[in-house]
Order: sequence, then structure tokens, then C-alpha cells
Amino acid sequence: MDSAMTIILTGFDLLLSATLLWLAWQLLRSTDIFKAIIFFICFGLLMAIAWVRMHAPDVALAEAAIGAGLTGPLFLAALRKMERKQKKERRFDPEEKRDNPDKRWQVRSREASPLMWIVAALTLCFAGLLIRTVWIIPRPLPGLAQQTAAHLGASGVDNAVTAVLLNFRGYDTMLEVMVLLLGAITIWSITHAPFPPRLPDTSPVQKSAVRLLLPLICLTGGYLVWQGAYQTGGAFQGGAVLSAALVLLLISDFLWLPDMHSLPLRMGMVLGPLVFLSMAVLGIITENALLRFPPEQAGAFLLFLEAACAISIGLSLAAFFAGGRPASDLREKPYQTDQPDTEKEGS
Amino acid sequence: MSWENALIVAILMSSFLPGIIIFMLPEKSTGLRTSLNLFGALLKMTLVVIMDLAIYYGRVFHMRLELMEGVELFLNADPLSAMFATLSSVLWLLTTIYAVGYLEGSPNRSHFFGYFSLCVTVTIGIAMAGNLITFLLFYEMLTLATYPLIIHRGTDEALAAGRSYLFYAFGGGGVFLFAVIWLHTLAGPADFTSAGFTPQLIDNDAPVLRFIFLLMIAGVGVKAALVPLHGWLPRAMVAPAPVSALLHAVAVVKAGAFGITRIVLDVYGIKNIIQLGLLPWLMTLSSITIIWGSLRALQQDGLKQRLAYSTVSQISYIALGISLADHRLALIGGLVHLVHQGLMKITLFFCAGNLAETLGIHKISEMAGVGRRLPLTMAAFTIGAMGMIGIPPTIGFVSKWYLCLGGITAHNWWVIVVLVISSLLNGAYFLPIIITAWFGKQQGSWPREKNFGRFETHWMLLAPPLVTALAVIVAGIIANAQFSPLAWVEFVVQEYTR
Amino acid sequence: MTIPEIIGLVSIAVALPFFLSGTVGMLRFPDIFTRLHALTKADNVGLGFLILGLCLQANDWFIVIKLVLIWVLVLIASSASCHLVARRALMKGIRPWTAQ
Amino acid sequence: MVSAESWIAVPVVVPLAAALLSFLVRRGSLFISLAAAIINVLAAAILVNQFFVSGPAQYAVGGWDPPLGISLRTDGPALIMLVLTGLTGVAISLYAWGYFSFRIDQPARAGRPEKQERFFWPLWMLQLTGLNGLFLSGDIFNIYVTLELIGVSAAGLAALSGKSASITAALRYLLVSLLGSMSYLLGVVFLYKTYGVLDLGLLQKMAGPTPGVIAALAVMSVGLLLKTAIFPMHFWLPPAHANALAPVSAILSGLVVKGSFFLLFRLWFDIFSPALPHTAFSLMGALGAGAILWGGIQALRQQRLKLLIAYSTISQLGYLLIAFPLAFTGGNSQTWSAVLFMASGHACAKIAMFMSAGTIMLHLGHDRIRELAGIRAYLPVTAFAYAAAGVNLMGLPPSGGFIGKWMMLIASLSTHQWLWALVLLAGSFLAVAYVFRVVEQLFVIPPDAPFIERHPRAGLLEWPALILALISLLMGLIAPYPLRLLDTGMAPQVVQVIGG
Amino acid sequence: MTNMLYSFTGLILFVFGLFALISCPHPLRKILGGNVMSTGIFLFLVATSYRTDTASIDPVPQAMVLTGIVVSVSITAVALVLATRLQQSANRAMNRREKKNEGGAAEG
Repeated sequence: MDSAMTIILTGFDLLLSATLLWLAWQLLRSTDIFKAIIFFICFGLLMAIAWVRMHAPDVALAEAAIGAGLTGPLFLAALRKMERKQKKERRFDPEEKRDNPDKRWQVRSREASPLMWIVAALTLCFAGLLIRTVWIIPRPLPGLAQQTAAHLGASGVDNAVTAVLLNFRGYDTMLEVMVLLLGAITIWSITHAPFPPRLPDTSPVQKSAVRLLLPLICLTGGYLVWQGAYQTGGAFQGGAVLSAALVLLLISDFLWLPDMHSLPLRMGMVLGPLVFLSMAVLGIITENALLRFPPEQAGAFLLFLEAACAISIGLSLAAFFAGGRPASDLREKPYQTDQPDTEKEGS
Repeated sequence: MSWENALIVAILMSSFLPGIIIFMLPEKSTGLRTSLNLFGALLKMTLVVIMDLAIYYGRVFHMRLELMEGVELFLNADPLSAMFATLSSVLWLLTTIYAVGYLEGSPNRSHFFGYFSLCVTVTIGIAMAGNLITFLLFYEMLTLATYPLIIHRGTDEALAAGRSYLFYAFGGGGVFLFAVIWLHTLAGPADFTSAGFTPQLIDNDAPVLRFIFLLMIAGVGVKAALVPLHGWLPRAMVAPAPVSALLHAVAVVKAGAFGITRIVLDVYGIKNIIQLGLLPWLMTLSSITIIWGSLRALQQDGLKQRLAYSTVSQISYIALGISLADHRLALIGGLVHLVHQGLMKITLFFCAGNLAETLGIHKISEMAGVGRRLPLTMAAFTIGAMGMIGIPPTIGFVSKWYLCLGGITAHNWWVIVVLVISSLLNGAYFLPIIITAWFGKQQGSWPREKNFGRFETHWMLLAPPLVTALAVIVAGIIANAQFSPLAWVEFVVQEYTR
Repeated sequence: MTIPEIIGLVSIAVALPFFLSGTVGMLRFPDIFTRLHALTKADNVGLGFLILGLCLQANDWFIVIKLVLIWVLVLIASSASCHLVARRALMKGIRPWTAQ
Repeated sequence: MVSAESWIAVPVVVPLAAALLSFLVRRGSLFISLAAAIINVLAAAILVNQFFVSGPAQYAVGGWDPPLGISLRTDGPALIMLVLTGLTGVAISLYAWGYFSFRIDQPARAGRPEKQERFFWPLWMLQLTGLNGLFLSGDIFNIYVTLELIGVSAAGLAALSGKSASITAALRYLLVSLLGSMSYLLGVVFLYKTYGVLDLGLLQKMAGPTPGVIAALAVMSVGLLLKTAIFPMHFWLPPAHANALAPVSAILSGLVVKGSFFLLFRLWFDIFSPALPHTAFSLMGALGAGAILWGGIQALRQQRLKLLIAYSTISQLGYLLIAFPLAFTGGNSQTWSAVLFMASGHACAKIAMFMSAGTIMLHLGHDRIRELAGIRAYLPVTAFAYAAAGVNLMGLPPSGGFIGKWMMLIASLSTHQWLWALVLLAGSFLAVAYVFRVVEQLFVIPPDAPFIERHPRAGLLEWPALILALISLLMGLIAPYPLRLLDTGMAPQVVQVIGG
Repeated sequence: MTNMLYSFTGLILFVFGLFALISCPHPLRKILGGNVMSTGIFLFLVATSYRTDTASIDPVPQAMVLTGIVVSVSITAVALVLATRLQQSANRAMNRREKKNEGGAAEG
């Protein structure tokens, strides 16, 4: 029975790998950016399936929620902002993309320049080298599986990945949450959120759908955070789902970001990292080691930490999608996309 | 920090601290600046004289600071360094007085005097360096301290002169650094000792040592203005008179000559150098420089350019003396010329400065009949010129006399021939100046005449040349007295010819 | 193999042709509106049968509730997005395909 | 109740807290960040003191020991870089205070200062956290996260000035640092695949010349060389540094570039030195030589002051790479400690130079080298600071650069590698040329020098630059202390391999 | 066997992303390449620790990949905002130029 199973599985693996590579290849060669982004979203979803195949459910959830779920819309929003405003109303139809006057960005030359061939050849032999090295590396060593299993009891959670993520290598996660906040701060420092072009009338269907979906999304987000302790899930996956809720609000004009006051937003974004940092300092004071949780209440601490992080991750990812700081923040008039540029050309 | 260390540090600090304070002073506080300068100069001179007395009676002064593993900043006051230190501190006092008078009313003087005192601190550092690495440190810092002085006027010509000075100085500095490090890897960290490095080092890599010697002489030769490397000196004459006086009589050029002495006597040691057979090369190079300098001086119409080329040739007298180091008399002649040339050249530059400052004369052709207008200055100039030619009572005669004696004892007729020809050439380019000054008739008015009341020029501009002219004669007359430069040199040479 | 598991397998088998028809429809249909039509209709019904089959096989009520919740979410999401895409296409001036 | 050895966490936790608070509480962000920078220096000093008392320390974060948890390590090289970052951090914060207060008073001369200052402090504090985290961390994946933290905050800081030129440079810089950290991560994966361990100490014991390790190191080194802007891959550095705000270009040139170089140094000398073939070291030397000559020549050709300084950074980084072949071929163990000593000297000098360039740009409105004459009349301290920093770049005594150059020349001559010695000398000649090209203009006061109105708070702009320049100038005299700190830091097993 | 297959897929994806990042002119495509590259490395990392019996799966690579995904989304977002800001100012410049020569054409 299991020999049949392995054949099916290897067949599935080959098919999956082939499609992944084909999608990546299409991503490069497709003439039109919009098409490339759609391929990228499919690539993200297929990667989620690959993670499931690799027995890594947490990563699959994260990849689906963040990799495909959030990065896709990010790219689409960026593409729309980069569109040059035609005389008429902004055209978005993919078919008419080809005669877009702004030719500069298309992959024009079908026959790649010689430099391209050199670069392609170099990367190919680089790939060959890498694969040869991987081929001759002996059977992989057991890694840290035993150690994590041994200490899992003292970590306060049952799910091994969450234990590693928050307790054993909590310092990594603290810095990584900082990187997320740093991304949001950098985006806020570059521009302020542009005024979304007010469509004549957002259809009632969209408003009611959003009104219906929102509670469900928040419920699933909270559940994912709670589930992280003993099953797949956790702060990142929960946060990503929460950010989906916020993105929905942004799209359907419930939230008018440009003139929102920035303090509540900032507090929310800083909540997770601040809780993480105070836990670390608490660890020094009580357990005399950075980021050390008291063994018996470790579970409770970790859950509180995950909840706080989920909220700030949700807000940061939504800030990524918004693409700028609230305009009311620095009392600046939110500029339309084709207003004279405020910055002064360097002398 | 025993008494000896404190003295050496005090000598260095006596000009470094006033320099730093002067940097901070605003432009208009001239009184404070001048008094600080003079106080620093006087203090330094007294300390140096105290040190000379102590050295004479056998005390040892040194100070060590560990820079790296096995590499130390070592300041040691041996008789040779005391001589150079005394020379520079005395002449610095006189030049400070002269500079205060010369730069009255000109812009950004705090900047000038700040670097002026830094420059002398570095010169004293060069004098008292105890090992090759300390010498190298101060040698490279000298370029930094003197560069702002050269471009002080800010004209394009000054900038061009500064650029060529930098090119030569850092070129030489780089080559010297390379040679010092190479020797360091071969012979290890060695202090200056009269015996030089250990003899058996020679038998396994003699050719390398010869090449290192060549590099070192090239490196130091830039500042000692040996022939192929002297290009920067005439161009640096564009600097104000006190700068060219101090730089080309005491600090830069002497540092180069002092460097050659240290390398030959204390790094290699006389016996080793003879074994390697390097002295003849040094002799031919210095003789060529002597002749070449004098010939070029003949063609110069600018007074300061002519004096510059005469410096180029006079410095090589010292190198000539050192190249006959195995003969005691020649060595004495070379070393004593180090002091004498300083005194004579600074007198000439002071007088040239007076002419430029009070009458606006830069060319020799404009000097006709200047003797009547500036009698005392021209008198000092004449004494200095006679000293350079080597006419008896002056110290110039003393050093040339010893050099000839050394040449004779070494049975090296070439040295005698070079000395005679150069003396004739000296006469050829100095005497016409004196003749036009005293006996020529003044054509029209002076280009830019200023009168300073009672004396012919500002008293601060007149006193220093007179003092140095007096010294040129007195030191010549009392040459073998107990405390004359000659006696001190014999005390120095005693150690090397034991 | 108990009765509910067999019915579950049957309903999963029934779901497959719906998905197939939805995909074929999406590829073969001439314009955007008919493709949307095929996708949302066929796939939702297929998903319904699939979820029914899985619920029968699941042995824990909690999972059944989760599965039904998934089906409800997919229904709302796909219908809303299909409406929006169609509306956007109309506003951009794409006329539905007609016979001639 | 708080144990002494938990001071090791302070350099990471305190700037992190300051970043969060300054993002939250906008008005007080300046003073929070200044306080954090000062505490950071204090912590570095205490760690050095502890290091001299009890030698290298290892601190398990979260109480889990290395194979599972992450460990923070303090050894000689890490502490040198910590002290350097601390000192320069305080100086940069003071300078930024003066810089932004200057720009807010005269908005006519500057872009949108109010926005820039508001976001400068959180980004700068996160940058400081990333750097301190990188120096202390003992876990290769944790180093990847700190590299990202440094990369993104550096790109954010570079884009702060808002000009489209700086945004292009920031985007290119971000993509380059993404490429660099991705190849570093690939190296981490190879190492984890071969040894199954992430901790540096354990890797050092296990490291051997197996193909996995060599592949990992090759890929990691390419990534890190890209992030350190070494010669062939330096294209992104000059536009990023020249168009950024003055305190930002000081941070980028002085500290960020040193961070990834430090990691390269640690990998090549501390952890995997036995596993590396000799040719790899001489390849690095060749890259270094190329960097010195190319950077120097380009610096000579620049018309703008900040571009000149940026290209001189590329040239000076070449010096640091030349020490790799010198240290490997049995030069005494002094040589590789010379590398870090020279790196810290260069960092102080480069930051002082960018600060003076920033002050000049603020007062004159432009930084064209030809029209700089007469600065000394109104900004004497800035002119002197630039000159003093220049002395260090040229490697003249008594500066730290001289001691570094000296040690490297000794190593190259004692091992008969003439080429490196000649390149070092050529490099310092080029440095003389491009430093004096500017100093010449600074020190000359033409009669028609334009009147520059000095800002009342210009002291804050000039004195940090002067102090840093003097530190780099006088480092040569106090060289034995940092060098002794460096020697004790290395694990004995490595030192005798390098011919210590 | 699955280890090797997925490791190779991961490596090839890494190389694809590298090629895209280097060669494509459009910034969006470069950022897409960056994402594909990082996903490739993560696949290679997790593929090394794949075991058939799920009990002995090593959780550390999965934690590393989770951190990696979040970091790469943050970099992508920043890069996208930079690229958008850049393109907008380029568009604005083009609009101004068009207005100018349109104005010119109208008068001329």
C-alpha cells in the first residue's frame, strides 16, 4: 500500500516542482508587469502547498497569508500608483497595457543584449556549482530536533516551532519584529499616504460583503494566535490575517487613512515590540538572563506576548499596504499623485 | 617621571602649549600673542642651555613611550642632539622677534604663529629623536607643520609652491618609511648607538643594506635638498621672509642634513659604512650638489632665489664632511658647519626680508645704492656673505678650514678641489651684491618705501640680523674657547672616534 | 468502511467534475463575464460537495463547524469579488459577447 | 539583584527602547536618543573593564545554552567595535542635533527638515541596535537578522533627504543589501546543512576544509563584500553617501560599512581560518589593491566634496582587505589586529570628514571643491577638523592610520610580499593628493571671501567633528592599549595557526 | 529523495531570482526577483530537514523561515514604496515636459 503512496507522492513532487519552476520562468519572461504579478501570486499559493508537502504547516500558513496574501496586493497597489496618469481617466485594462505610451519599463528587446547572456551564463554555472556541492554533502545531520524535543516541556508551549520561535530563539524574533516596525517607520519617513482616487460609487455589495466578512476575519485571526500554542499558528499568521481585515477596510473607504490621527496607529504598531522588550528586561531582573521566562508561567507569558505582537504585526503590514504616513501627522496637505513635487532638486 | 624626563617634556611643551593657545586667540589680541611667543622662546632656550650644561657634565636625559609591541617613541638628549636643539631654540627666539616685526598689520597671524611654534616643536623632536622610528615620526610631521606656513600668503604662486613642496616631501617621506621598515624587519628595533647595527648583519645581506642606505639618503635628501631632489626649495621662497629664514636656515633643511648625520653615524655606524663602501657615493653626490647649487645661484636675479640655491650648495658641505666620517677633522668640519651655516644663512635671510619689507626690493638689480639707505642691514649682510665665502675671522672660514684639513688627511684631492671651486663661486655670486649695494648709485625712488622713525627700519627687523652677524664674527674669533660651537663639536666627535 | 464514509467518498467524487467543468469553462468561454459565471458557479457547488464529503469523514464536531465556516466564507468572498470584477469590466467599457 | 554580567545586553536593549520611545513620543526623541547613546558608551566601557578582569564572556540569551539558544559573546574585536560605535554614536547624535536645529531655523537652505528630523532618530537608534547586535551576536542566523536591521535602516536613512537622486540611491542600496544578505543566508543554510549547528563557538571547533564549508564561505564572502562596497561591487556607495544628509552619510560611511566588514573579518580570521586555502586570501588582497587604486583615482576626479569623501571610503576599505593575505602568510599576529585598529581609526576620521563637509554645505549651500576657499575665516574649527581627519587618511604619524600602515608594511616586508607594500605606499600618495586638494582650498583665504553668517548653534556642528578628528589623530600614541585588548580576545587555537 | 528534489528546486529558484534581480530593468520586476530568491533559499533550508516520520522533524529551520518571510516582506514593502515614489516623480517630470512642449506647440 505505502509503495503506491510513495509513487503518487513522488509524482506529485515532480509535478509541483515543475510548475513552481515554470511559474518562476514565466515571472521573468512575461512581457507585461501585471501578468508577472499574477504569476507571482500563483507562485506564492503553490509554495504554500510545497510547505505542506515539507511537513511545515506553520510556514505554509505564513506563506499563504503573507507571501501570497499580502505581497500580491502590495505589488498590485504599487503598479497602480506607478501608472502614468493619461489625459483620460486612469486606464487599468490589462489588454490595453501593450500600447501604453510609457514604453521605457517594458522588457523590449526580445533578443537579450550580450551582457545579458554573460550574466545568464554566470548564474547558470553558479547554479551548477551550488547543486554539485549540495549533491556531495553527506546525508544531512539530525540538526537540533533532539534538543528541541528534550526542552519542549520547559518552554511552556506544545507546538515545537512556536517554542523555538518565541522561547529558545526569542532574541531572533524580537529583532525580527523590530525589522517589521523598522519597515513601517521607513515607509512613513519616505512619503505620506496618497489620497486614494475616489471612485464615483463603491458598490453596496462590496460594503455589505466587507461588513459581513470583517468579524469572521478578526475571529479567525484571534483563533490562529490562540492556536499557536499547541497547533500550527501563532503571532505572525494571526497578525497577517488581521492585516487582511485592515486592508479590506482601506480598500472599501471605511478607513480614511490620510487624515487619521497618527498617535493611535503609532501606539498600536509599537505595542508588540514594547511588550517584547519589557519581557526581555523583566527576564534580566527576575530570572537574571535576557528574555528568560519563568518556567511555570511561560505559557501565559508567551500567549500575552503573541497577542500583542499579532496586533502590531497586523498594523505594520496594513501600513505597508497604505504606502505612507497619515497626512494629518505632520500637518501637510496630502498631495495628489500629479502635484508638483515638494522636494527641491539637489543643487 | 624623574627630573630628566620632565626636562625633555618641558622643552617640547614650552613651544607646543603656546602654539595651541595661540591657535585659539582671536586675531586682534597681538599683545598677548607676542608675549606668549617670546615667553615660550625664552623658556625653551634657558631649558636647552641647562640641558647642555648637564650633558657636558655627563647626565643622561631620555624619555620612552611604547607605541606598539617592540616599537617605542624614544627621546634621548645626546651631545649631537643637544647641539641641534640649541641651534634651533636660539634661532627660533630671534626669528620670532623678527616675525612679529615683519608681520605687523598683516591678516590671520594667530594661524601663522600657531604653526610657527608647532614647527619648532617638531624640529626639537627631530633633534632629540633617540631611534630611527621616532626620527621618522617627527620627520613626517615636519611636512605637515611647515606646509601651512608656505601657503600662508594664499596667492596662486604660493599654492603651486605648496603643491611642489608636498609632492617632494611626501615622496621622500614614503621612500624613507619604506626603507626604515625594511631595516626594522632586518635589524629589529635598535636605538641610535655610535657603533651602529651589529657587524654580522652585513655579511649575509650586504646588497640589501646598500639599497636601504640609498633609499634612506634619497628620503632624507629631499629635505636636505640634494641635487636631484632640491626642486621645491627655490619655489618655497614665495613664503614670507621669517618662514624662509626659519625653514631654510634652521628647521627643514637642517632636519635633512641632521638626518644624513644620524643615518651615517648612528644607524649604520662608521665602521659598517666603510665596510659597505657607501661613503664615496655620498661624497660624489654632495660634491655635485655643491657645484650645481653655486652655478645655479649665479644665474638668479631674485635675491631670495639666489640665497636658496646657495643654501642648496652649503648644506652639502655638511654631507661632504659626513662622507669623510672616518677622518676626525673632516667630521668636525661637517658637524660644525651645521651650526655655522645656520647662523650665516639666517642673517642673510633677515637682511633680504628687511629689504623686501622696508624698500620693497626683491631683485638684486634693484639693490643699487641700498647701502646708504640701510647701512646696518647691509653691514650685517656683508658679514654674512663673507662668512659664506669663508673669509678668515668668520665661522665660515673655520668650518671650511677643518673640511680642507680633513680632505688632506684623507689624501682625497677631489675634496680640496671642490672646496676651492665652491669658495670661488660663492665669491662670484655674493660679491657683486655687496658691490652694487655699497658702491652703486640709486636710480629713482625705491619701489615701496616705508620709514620707521629713528632707525632705518622697525627695530624688531634690525636687531636679529645684527645679533646673528655679531655671532658670525665672535664665534669665529673665539673658535677654540671653552663654550664655542667648535668646542662642543669636538666634545661630540670624541664619542664617535673613540 | 462505515456508510457515512462511503457517502463522503461518493460526494467527493461528485465534486471533481464540477471543478473540472469550472476550469474548462474558464478556458473556453469567449469573454470575461461568461468566464466569471463559470468559475464562481461551478466551483462553489463543487466545493459544497467536497465539504459535505469531508464533514462526513470528519470524526469531530469542531472540525465540521470549521469546514462549514470555510464554505460560508468562500461563498461570500467569491460572489462579492465576482460582482466587483464584472462591475469594473462594465465601467471600463467591455461589452458582453453576442452571438454574431 | 541584577548580575554584573547582564551588562552585555545593554548595548542592544537600550538603543532599541530609545528607538521605540522616540517613534512614539515625537517631541522628546532627541533627548531620548542622546541619553541612549551615552548609556551605550557607558555599557561599552564597563564591558571592556569586565573583559580585562575576567577575559572573554559568553552569555546565553533566554537561559538556553548555545546549540539550542542564542549566545552573546564579548571578545577583543567585538569590544573594539563596540567602543568605536559608542563613541562615534554620541558624536553623531550631537552633530545631528545641531544639524537639524540649523536646518529648521533656515528652511530656505534645506529641504523639509521637520519631517527629516522626526524620523531620523528612530531610524538611527535602530541602526545602532543592529550594529551592536551584530558585534555581540554569537549565532550566524541572528547575525543575518541584524544585517537586515542595518540594511533597511541604512536605506531608510539614505532616502531621508527626499531628493529624487537620494531615493534612487536608496532603492539601489536596498536591493544590493537584499542581494548581499540573501547570499549570506545561503551560506548560513550550507553551514547548517553540514554541521546542524548555528553557534559560532561550536562551528569554530567543528570547522574543517569540507566542500560545504568552502561553498558557504565563498557565498557569504561575496555577499559581505557586496555590502562592504569593495572595489568591483562599490557602484552603489558614492551616490548613496553623497546625496544623503550629512549625519546620515557619516553613519553610512563610518559605521554601516564597518559592520559588514567586521563580520567578514570574524568569519575569515576567527572562525574558519584553518579551512581556507591560501589563494582565497591573496584574492582578497587583489580586491583590496584594486579598491585602493580605483578609489583614489576616482576621488581625485570628483568635483563635489561629499563624492570625494565617498570615493576615499572605497579606497580606505581596500587597505583593510590588503591585510588578509599579509596576516595569513605567517605575519606576526599583530597584523590582523592592525586591521581593526585601522578600521576604527578610519571610522573616526571619515565621520569627522563628513561632518565638516556637512557643516560647510549648510553654511555655503553647496560643496563644489573649487569654491571652498575662505572657509577658515568663518569656520576655523571645521577646517582644522577636516585637515586632522585627512592626516589619518594619509597614514601620517601620530595618527591611528600610521600605526596600521606601519604594521601592515612590517608584515609585508618580513614575508617578502613587495606588491602589497608598494600598493600601500601608492595608496597613501593618492590619499595625500586628494586630501590636500581640499585642504589647500580650506586653508587659503582670498581677499574677496564671501561673508558666511555663522549659526548660533554652529558649535554643536563643529566640536563633535573636531573631537573625533583629534581622536583619530592621536590614536597612534595610545595604540598599545587597544592592541592588547585585541590580542587577548582571540581563541588561542586560532592565534597559533596564523603564526601568532 | 524528496530532500534532493526540493533542495534543487530551491536552488534553481534562488538562481532565477538572482538573475531577475540583476538583469531586469523594471524595479518591480527586480523586487519580484528578490522575493523569488528568498523563497528559494527558504525552500532549500526546510528541504534539508525533511523527514518522512513527522515526529523527528527539526523545528529550527521552520522558525528561521518564518522569520525570513516576515523580514523579506518588510524589505519588499520598503522597496516598493521607494520605487513608487521614484516613478511618480519621473512621471511628474514627464507630465511637466509634455505640458511645456504642448504649450510650445499651441503657441508655435
